[in-house]
Amino acid sequence: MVPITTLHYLVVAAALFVLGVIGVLTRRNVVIVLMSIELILNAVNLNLVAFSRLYGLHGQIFAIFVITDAAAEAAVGLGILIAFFRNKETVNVDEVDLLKW
Amino acid sequence: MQPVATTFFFYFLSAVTVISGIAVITRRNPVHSALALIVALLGQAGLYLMLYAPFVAGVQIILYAGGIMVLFLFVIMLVNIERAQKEEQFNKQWIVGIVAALALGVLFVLVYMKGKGLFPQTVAQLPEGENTQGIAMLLYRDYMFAFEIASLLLLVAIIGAVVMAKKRI
Amino acid sequence: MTERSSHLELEQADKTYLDSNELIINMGPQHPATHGVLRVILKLDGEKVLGTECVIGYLHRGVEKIAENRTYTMFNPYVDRMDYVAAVSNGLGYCEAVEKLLNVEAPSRAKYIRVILTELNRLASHMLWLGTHALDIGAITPLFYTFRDREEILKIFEKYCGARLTTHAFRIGGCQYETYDGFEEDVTKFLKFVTPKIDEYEQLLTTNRIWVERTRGVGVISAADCKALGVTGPVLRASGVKWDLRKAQPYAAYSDFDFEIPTGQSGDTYDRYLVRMQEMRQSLRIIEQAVGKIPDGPIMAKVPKVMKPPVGEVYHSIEAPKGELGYFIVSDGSTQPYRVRVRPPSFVNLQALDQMVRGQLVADVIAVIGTLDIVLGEVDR
Amino acid sequence: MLDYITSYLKSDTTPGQAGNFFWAFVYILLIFLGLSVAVIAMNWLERKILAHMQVRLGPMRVGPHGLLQPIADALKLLIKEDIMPAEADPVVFWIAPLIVVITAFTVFIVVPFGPTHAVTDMNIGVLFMLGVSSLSVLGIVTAGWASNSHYPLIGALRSSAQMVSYEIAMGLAVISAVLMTSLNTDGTGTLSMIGIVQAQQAQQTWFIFKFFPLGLIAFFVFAVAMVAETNRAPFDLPEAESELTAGFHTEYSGFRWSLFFLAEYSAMIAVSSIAVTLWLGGWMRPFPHWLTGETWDLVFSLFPGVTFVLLALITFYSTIRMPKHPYFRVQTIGLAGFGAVLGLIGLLLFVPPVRDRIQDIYWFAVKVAGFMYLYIWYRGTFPRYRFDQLMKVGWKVLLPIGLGVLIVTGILGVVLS
Amino acid sequence: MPEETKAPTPPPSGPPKAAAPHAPAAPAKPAGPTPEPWSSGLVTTLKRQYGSGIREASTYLGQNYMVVDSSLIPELLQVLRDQEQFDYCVDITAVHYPQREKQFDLIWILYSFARNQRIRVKIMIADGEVVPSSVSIWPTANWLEREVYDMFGIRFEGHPDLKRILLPEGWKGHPLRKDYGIIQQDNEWVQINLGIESGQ
Repeated sequence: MVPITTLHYLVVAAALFVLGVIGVLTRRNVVIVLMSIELILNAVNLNLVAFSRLYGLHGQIFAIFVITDAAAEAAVGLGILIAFFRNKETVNVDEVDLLKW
Repeated sequence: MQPVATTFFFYFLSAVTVISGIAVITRRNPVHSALALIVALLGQAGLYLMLYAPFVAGVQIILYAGGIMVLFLFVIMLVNIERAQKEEQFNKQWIVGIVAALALGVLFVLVYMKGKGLFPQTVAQLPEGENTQGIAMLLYRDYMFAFEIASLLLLVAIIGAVVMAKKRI
Repeated sequence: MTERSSHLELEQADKTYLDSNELIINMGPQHPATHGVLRVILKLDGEKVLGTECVIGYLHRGVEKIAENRTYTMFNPYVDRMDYVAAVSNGLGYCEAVEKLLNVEAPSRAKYIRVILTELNRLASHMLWLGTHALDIGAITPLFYTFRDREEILKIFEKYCGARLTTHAFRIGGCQYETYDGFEEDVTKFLKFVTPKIDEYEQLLTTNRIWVERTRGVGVISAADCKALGVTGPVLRASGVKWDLRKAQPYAAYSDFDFEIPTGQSGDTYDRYLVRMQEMRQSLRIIEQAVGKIPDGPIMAKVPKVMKPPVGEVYHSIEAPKGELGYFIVSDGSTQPYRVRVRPPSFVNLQALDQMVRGQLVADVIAVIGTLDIVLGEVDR
Repeated sequence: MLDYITSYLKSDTTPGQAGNFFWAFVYILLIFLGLSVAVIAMNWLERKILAHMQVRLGPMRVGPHGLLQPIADALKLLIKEDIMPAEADPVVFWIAPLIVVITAFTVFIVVPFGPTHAVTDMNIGVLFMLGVSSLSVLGIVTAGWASNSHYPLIGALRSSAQMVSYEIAMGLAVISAVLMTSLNTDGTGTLSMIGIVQAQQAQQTWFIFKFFPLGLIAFFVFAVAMVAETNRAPFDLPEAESELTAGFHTEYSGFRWSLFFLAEYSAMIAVSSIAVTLWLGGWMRPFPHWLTGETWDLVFSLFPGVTFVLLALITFYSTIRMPKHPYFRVQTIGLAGFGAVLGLIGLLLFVPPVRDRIQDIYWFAVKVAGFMYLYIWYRGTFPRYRFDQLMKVGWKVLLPIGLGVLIVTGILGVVLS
Repeated sequence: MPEETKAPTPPPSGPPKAAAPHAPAAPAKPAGPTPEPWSSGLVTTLKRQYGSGIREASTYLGQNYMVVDSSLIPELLQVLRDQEQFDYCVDITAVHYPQREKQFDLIWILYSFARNQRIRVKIMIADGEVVPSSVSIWPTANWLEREVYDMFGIRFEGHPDLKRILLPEGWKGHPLRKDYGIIQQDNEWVQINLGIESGQ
């Protein structure tokens, strides 16, 4: 078996990233779109941590910041979702077609 | 500590992560998606452990799986999903989306293949035992300012979420 | 039972949408906190109660209809089945009402026995209330204490008349049974036994911070609202009205005894708790006096074997543990009552539930149901 | 192979660190077994202690003094019909109890029963424990949601809100204890569970007495938060019987329900272990620096044996007091047998090699058992908080106190070192 | 209660207008109390105000009651509460006399905390006659009136939510009417809702 190198992790991260992008681009449900964004962020994290093995701990620090960011994003995103749902009674992203309601 | 069966664990965890990732974007029921995402996150935490980043793994579990995902589940339960489940799950440009995303993936792989030689051949010496201390030093010394900004960001997010989720603005 | 629709529309219950934010919850009839088969439909905004509707009648046995088809004597045991935790009080009210209709008066020894047993029953009822109320709020220990101590009262009942719960202790015109040998000693011994126990209950709860936080300011009802809603008993007294039928319109031998009417000020659950605890102590006082000066003499007045009260109607009420328990009896001169109307305190008090819990939280509904001290047998009759 | 097994015995680290899979596996099995026995014993003890607090006897029928009651209960739960509501989400309904129980057991990987008696020692031990135990909230939320019924849903929402809020206070208290570990010459603290106990050993004090009363306050915050975390009285709102019938597990029955039960008790033991490790000196015996010397070492090492012999004596006394009726003969013999087993264990614990190896585990278990008794005591004494009051306690009392303690600890740590 | 009145003579009259089905039973009694006219300031005031609307005001066994015309109802009760301090409505109930033309006695039992006095206000109504509700005077009348409706079928006008209370919705018949047998049940309801042949 080939030894596991950084490249292997990068490929997994790329796969996750692609999955996240597919989710964002194709799904209608806002909740799942938000979750796909989490997937993308995680793919980035995996990259950062994988690189941190090569270049020192800074990557991990960045990963922590990304997680913080993800928390903030999830909170605000879900807040928007709730406000949106209350007004339109739908969670479909393609029905968010008004600038103001 | 000498890692054991690294190869097996890597493939196992990657498989878990990627398969759960697929489940996230294909499940009809958002709760199932969320559960799949949790599995993906835990698998990723395992990958972090393999990368000698136990602190990030811990943060991943405690914040992502224990915090953010609970928030997701909470919201899914608040919004009525039964009707959303019966509707069309994918939007009209799904073919375009998948093609674009796959193209992006191919691009990534190509770049990695080309740029493989650019990576340093030596692995940085990061003993697991001092990982947390090292991160603490960096976080509170070199990245002190960023750390404070992150806390500010969280504060803004809290206020924003509260304002938006309030019944009457 | 799906037949009982309500203005709260249970069909809405499926909607847990955020926009309406209203949740309709069906509490009971099978629910540990409703003390029987009470069904409360709660309209909630999150955890806040917007409105309630009580659905009662699951235990309706047509007691009033039965009364019209039984003789006065035959109906006597039935009243015990209404408020089954205070059966003696029910019997006292009924017997006194019929005595009034017959225009006879029980001998004074009988009256003393009645007072002793009724007050013991009040203690038993309050103990049961305390145990279940505390259990509802989450303190499980008082339940076992009170049930154990209540057992002593039931033992006295059992020794006196052979029954523990639905005692049928009194007869129209007095009491059937003379007190058994050692009755006074038993009661005195019980008094000695139970006084420190009441202190013990209070020690567990009165200054318990969680208990105080859970009960103070919960289910507040003002004296004016109490009167308007016809709420009586400890609930009324906790709102600051010093009114007790034992003092206001003394019946049996209550005018012979020296006791106080405990009152509260704020009319919240905590005050009701304190009032009931004080009432238990006052009951002890009454029993002590009654046992001390119980007169000798007959225990049965001269009443005919076949009772035919003259045509007329009478309303007689007593202070049951839960409030004013009234009997409105119409006689047509025959052996059977023409109409018996029971004015149950629980039924009327339960009506105040809606007002008391509006704007409070779900957990308070349980506390308020507990503090109202309802017995569904009496509500539904 | 035999070398591989025996090689670990000479090392002085945990099997996980030594990379010895065999012993790690043995430890996991032992912990699993011990935990199951502890949960069963806890079940019996809770009912007995609670009963005696409430002037009653508790289980008496199944086996002598109801000793076999938990086993009978477990048997009953296992053979009960497994009911799933028609409208429930089958997959999630099935997974939820597993999540709860797996997280509750996983936590024990890093619990240090002794300097070497842990499956492994992680660099992020405390973080791992908090993180994994916070995962159990997922199980609760999904259980409530999957039941597709109102009471479980409300119970689950309450539960998750409660657990998420109290986790913060808990975390702050933990951090202040972790800060205390850094009060050594090179100023580096540790998150490792074993490291924390070793820090207490080095500083010659339990952290509960460190910077008196700071450690005590932090411990208090943790002790309150941990009761709330485990959904026990007086914070047992999610399963408030009188309000929500049984909260998130209303619709569960039989085996699945018993999984929740198992998880609840092992979670209680887990958080108690954290408290013991962080504040009460973990596996250290009382007064390790005051009562020193060989004699004292010997005296304290006799404690485990003495405890078991005492238990055996109590059992024998109860055996004598058993009713002398033919009906009770089997029970009497059984009780005597149980006493004999306890006595034998006690005697075994007097053997020097066993005595030395078992001591740490014994002291750790005794401290945890003290917490278990507290749990039962709370349940017997306190009414239940209301939800808003619960949130108030969490956010307005414990959180500020925790923050304050953290800040003051930090300042004191800087000033004093 | 005030002292009980004892009349030496035994006139066989029951409560006036109460044409009881077994009226001749009374002469067998050797002695019995009789209703006496009730004279008090309250009655005088009310009589002055309403004249013959107050048909009768009597004391029987020390208990005061008055029979009034049903047209006076919401107004008289309001007056009793506001001016005469009868602030506590103890009970509302009814009695069914099938032989009479006006089949129902409807009775309000009132109590005044200030006076420590209890009175009964009685009206007579025919079957099907609608009585104004007193919920606006005493909120407690809500359930009491519902019960009267449930048991006797007397309708109250202006009641916020007049429906059955003890018996299930959809039940046929009003059990406390004299023509409703003691073992009678709404078998149809029982069959539909309980799935059993009969409740007996």
